[in-house]
Amino acid sequence: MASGKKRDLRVYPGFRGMTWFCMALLYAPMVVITVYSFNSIRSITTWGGFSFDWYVKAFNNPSIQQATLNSLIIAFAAATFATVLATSAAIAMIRGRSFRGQSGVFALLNLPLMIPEIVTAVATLVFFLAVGIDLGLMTVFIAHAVFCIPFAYMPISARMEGIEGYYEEAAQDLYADRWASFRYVLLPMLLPGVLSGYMLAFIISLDDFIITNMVAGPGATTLPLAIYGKVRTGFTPEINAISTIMLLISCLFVTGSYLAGRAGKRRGEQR
Amino acid sequence: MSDRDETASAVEIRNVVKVYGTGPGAVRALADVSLDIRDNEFFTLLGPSGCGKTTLLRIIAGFEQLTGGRVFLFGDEIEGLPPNRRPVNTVFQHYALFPHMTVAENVAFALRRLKKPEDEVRTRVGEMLELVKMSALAGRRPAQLSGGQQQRVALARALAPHPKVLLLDEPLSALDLKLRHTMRVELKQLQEETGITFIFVTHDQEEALTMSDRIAVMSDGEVQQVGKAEDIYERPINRFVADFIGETNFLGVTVESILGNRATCKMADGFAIECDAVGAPPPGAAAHVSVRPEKMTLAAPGDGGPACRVKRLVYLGTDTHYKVALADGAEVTVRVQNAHETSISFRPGDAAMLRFDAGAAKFLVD
Amino acid sequence: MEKSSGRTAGGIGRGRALLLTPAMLTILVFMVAPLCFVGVYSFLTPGTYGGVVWEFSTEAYIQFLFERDFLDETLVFTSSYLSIYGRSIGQALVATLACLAIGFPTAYFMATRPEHQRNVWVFLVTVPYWVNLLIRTVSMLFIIRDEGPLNAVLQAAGIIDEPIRIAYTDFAIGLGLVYSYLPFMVLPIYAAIERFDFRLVEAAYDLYAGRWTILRKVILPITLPGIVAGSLLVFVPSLGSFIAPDLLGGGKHLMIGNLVALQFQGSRNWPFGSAAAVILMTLVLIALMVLIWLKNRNRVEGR
Amino acid sequence: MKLKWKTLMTALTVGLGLAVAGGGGVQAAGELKIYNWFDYLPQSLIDKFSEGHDVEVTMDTYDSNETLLARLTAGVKGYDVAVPGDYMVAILIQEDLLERTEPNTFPNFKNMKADLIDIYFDSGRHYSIPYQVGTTNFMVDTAVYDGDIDTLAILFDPPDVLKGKINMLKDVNDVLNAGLRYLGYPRCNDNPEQLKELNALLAAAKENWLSFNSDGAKEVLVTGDAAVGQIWNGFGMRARDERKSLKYSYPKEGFTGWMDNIVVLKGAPNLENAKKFQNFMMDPVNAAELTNFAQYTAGVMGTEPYLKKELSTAHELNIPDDAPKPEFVPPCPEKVVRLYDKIWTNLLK
Repeated sequence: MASGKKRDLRVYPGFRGMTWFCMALLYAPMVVITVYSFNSIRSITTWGGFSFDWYVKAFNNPSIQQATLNSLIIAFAAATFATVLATSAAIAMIRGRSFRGQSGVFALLNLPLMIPEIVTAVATLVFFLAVGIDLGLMTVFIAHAVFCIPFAYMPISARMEGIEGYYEEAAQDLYADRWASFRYVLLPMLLPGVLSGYMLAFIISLDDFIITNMVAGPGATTLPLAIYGKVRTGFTPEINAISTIMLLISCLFVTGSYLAGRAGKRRGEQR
Repeated sequence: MSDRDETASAVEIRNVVKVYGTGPGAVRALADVSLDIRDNEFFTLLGPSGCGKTTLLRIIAGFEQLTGGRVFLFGDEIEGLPPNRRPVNTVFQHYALFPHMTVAENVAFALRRLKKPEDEVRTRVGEMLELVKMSALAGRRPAQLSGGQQQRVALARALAPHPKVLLLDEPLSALDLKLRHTMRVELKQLQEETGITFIFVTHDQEEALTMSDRIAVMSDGEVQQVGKAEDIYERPINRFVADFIGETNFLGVTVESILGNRATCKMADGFAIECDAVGAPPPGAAAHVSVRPEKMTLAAPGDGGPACRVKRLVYLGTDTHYKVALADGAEVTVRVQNAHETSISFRPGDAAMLRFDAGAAKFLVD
Repeated sequence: MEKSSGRTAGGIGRGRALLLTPAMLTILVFMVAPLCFVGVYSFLTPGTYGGVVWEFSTEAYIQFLFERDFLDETLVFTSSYLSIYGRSIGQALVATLACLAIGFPTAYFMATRPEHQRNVWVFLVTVPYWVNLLIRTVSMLFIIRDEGPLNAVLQAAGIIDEPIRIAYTDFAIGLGLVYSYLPFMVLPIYAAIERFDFRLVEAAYDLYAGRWTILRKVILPITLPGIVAGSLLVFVPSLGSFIAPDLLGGGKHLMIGNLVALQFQGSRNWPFGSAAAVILMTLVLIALMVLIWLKNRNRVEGR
Repeated sequence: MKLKWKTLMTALTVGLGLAVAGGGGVQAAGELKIYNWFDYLPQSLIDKFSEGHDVEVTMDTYDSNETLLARLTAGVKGYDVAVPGDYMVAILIQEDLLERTEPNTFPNFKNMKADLIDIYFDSGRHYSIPYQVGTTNFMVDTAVYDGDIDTLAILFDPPDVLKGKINMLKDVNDVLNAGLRYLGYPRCNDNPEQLKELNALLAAAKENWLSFNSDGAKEVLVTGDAAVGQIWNGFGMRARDERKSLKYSYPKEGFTGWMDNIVVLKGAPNLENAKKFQNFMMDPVNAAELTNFAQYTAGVMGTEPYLKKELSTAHELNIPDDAPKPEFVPPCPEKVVRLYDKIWTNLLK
């Protein structure tokens, strides 16, 4: 190299720019939503002046709070359940030799992805009623858990495919039983995939409308149901206010994970 | 080491068979292998890739199930025990260091699984890192280490829980040449210091010869020959072993007579040579003998040996390799030491004479 | 690797079967069983106000390709549904490619950040998705409309002289789909690149490969599972999506999602809705098979 | 790592715990489960009813009449009261999904507007009482076009300034019925010749339309992207709040009226409370409070003193005397639904 400048081989020109473009694309609407949550008039697109009115309204609206809480509960539960199942399935699918019917199992695991939501929604509703399961939060949870599985499965299995089998063998060789080798070796190595899968499942559940709309029972109104149900009276900045609060909650997660990552790094350096 | 000590078997392998798959697609990896590996021994499984040596190692470690046969560890049958219940540890070919743990955490892994008290763990980790000269880098992650450093950590990690047997799966293959040479010495020292039985898998005959107390040469899922390095080298039992270990020449001969430990054989051009009588067929039979290149020398044409013509030569500093053609056209490699000023040097095309050391030619089984 | 060569597919061990059971059982019971209804429905006769009448009929499938004339009820070939499917698939493909073009560099950039920052990036990609898609899409429409902030910014920057039409175009639909499903591309690819061994890059660089050759010949093939996963996660939902096309593209064309939803709601033709869904499922299944086939072929070639 | 693991598990446990706890827990003497559009009933009214009758009220949400129908025909139980639109009441009665509560015998029935009693879907009001009444029309931005807007020609043969600036509701009935009115043909039409003509009219008109959008019907007008847009009247009024130049049209060819109604679902677990609720909502004070919130029109008399002033004067909510009467379109026979579906699909293919 004539320049003699040390080139970092991992850097590709334009990738950083593309990342910022991606972030701008994702966050531009967030800015609009947040700004209009402080609107003084009942509009999400016309600016009438600054006020906290919609936050006050949201805090005094038990039904929208309940809907938000329902959404979060369902998303936490369904994403966790789906991630656990997907992780165990990914391990079984990828570790070891191929077995008869493996592509069938693969197709089955990804089946929920292939069905238009409205069809899943109607079919699941009919099924629940035929079997005699009472509609409620539980049915929403079940339906969400099912279609979250492939969303969690994909990143986890992608990650799993990249982890050589010898790490687990090494762990077992070093007196780790199956659980310890999973807990101390495979899981930490799998964690980025698990985290991706969990986040995907979480946001998929959080945002689902069509299926929830069909299978929700008494007391199971979620936030998307509330938002779509506002067609009779129109969107108000109250929704923006709730959305902004949700953004704040999620930012707490970001901060938390950053701090945890830093702590982990420091711990690693100390030893 | 006295013969008495060596009789205690660390690992006993009895008629082990391993077949992958079933039906017509089945692959036989091990066919009826039996071995005795003694305590305190540096034992090497040597063979080309696909010969079954790694499979055998994995069977001892517990990663593979047997199709047939039995395996004993210090007299106890271990088949059926999962890897984590066997007091053997493995140094993996790619080290398999846990990337999310520091060097120290890697070394402490087995001790923590065995629920050793934390202060004992710390002491032991310190000792192990000291042993492999890695104490300074205890806080690093594997990705921040060089290949040789990773190798040492892998060793320390496997040795930390005091295994009864250490299994090493081609641990040096990923290192560069110089490092490989240093590590050979270190490994051998380590084995002697710790007194642990090492079972070492390699396809590199030089590695096997320099480090091992005993070597098992494997091919096609079978053990061809077991013995000390000199035995294997000097007395290869068959053509495969002779060819795989070191370099050799095969000559077609007819046995004339056998007297004591010497057999007189006639070469194709009628010249008679003295062969080692072990394994010789009865007089009159045709056979093959193996002659190592360094057991012959080249001399000026004369009556002391068969005539030949120099075809090519490679100068290697300490010695020179000659490729010469015998009268019947057969090619023979001769290694001549450049130790003495008096050695004659030949050029391609020169006529010369082969001179055999007494007993240098050995009969092969096949 | 000695151990993986020459093995034939065999039975599945008990441990692995145990690991697979929960996920498979959940999907079998709560997905496959309900879907059997859908398959059956597609061969029934529609009820007056939704639902089905238990009479066998293939009308739903016939209707997909042929329509009965207004006047004499004769069957005439119709391209209506084919063009709906064609457009949806086209848009989903474009969206998938666009997501890949944006998502791969982003995932790569994320994966090459220092370790303790990476989780933060993962969260950053998903944070916007804590807000409902409908609201986000309405806001996106607000941004890209003629007198919206985007045009204002572009004008102020002197890039354009007068507002360009973005909203209510096919471009807007693409933008909406990309926006809707971008994380589903980024996260699986990130998960794959994150564990990529960059010493391989050094090795390739050592072997005289240029930066972009390395990307194409080394990084892309190794991270392929992530790319495939991401593409599926974008393609399939894009195929059924209709919020972005309706709002951003002006909704002047039906998408598969609209079509199916319409049959279960306004048109109350459950058998046809089911048939449309079965056809969609078949299409996706074919796409999946092709992917698996490609993956296997790659694997064989890689040996 | 440890920290995160624990957080996750805690979140899961708490989440599931709450989910289970959410199922039970009733303190009040009675219960009432309402199935309604979201944000369509003010909290103050819920509280008032709840306190007045010692009833715990829970509300759940749906987004369309069709979702309601699909769920009820599938056999969903547990709700007492729902708020379906006019044609949906007809369907629900026909499908035997409603409880015949005879609201006409309730004390507050005396407040009913006379012209809403003998309505086609529930003549004599044996099942339902009106909740909110509205019309579906379109608005025009008078700053863009200041000609006569009280004609459907604005949608189907627009003046040049409005071409490419028209938003239609993404609803097969709203679009097709407007077209039929423009052509002067009857609703629920199965005349093939007339439908062919309608098909051609729509295909030609679509060239001049910007979009089909229901969710953003208000926003598209307010932002100025569209200068003409089909819209419900209450929505229209809110749109005018944000863009003063918008004007609601009452086309001379006629227009659709709609009415949401409170009905009691078959097998309602809290039948008596549901009946009380129907009666409660016919009280002019309560109806006015609802109307002030939802901003459409009440179905009972005597609300005027309690209404916000702008509601009683709004052009959108008060049909001019010279405009045609709103038409409540009954559900069409199956054959017509299929034909409409075909035209709609063809329009949007």
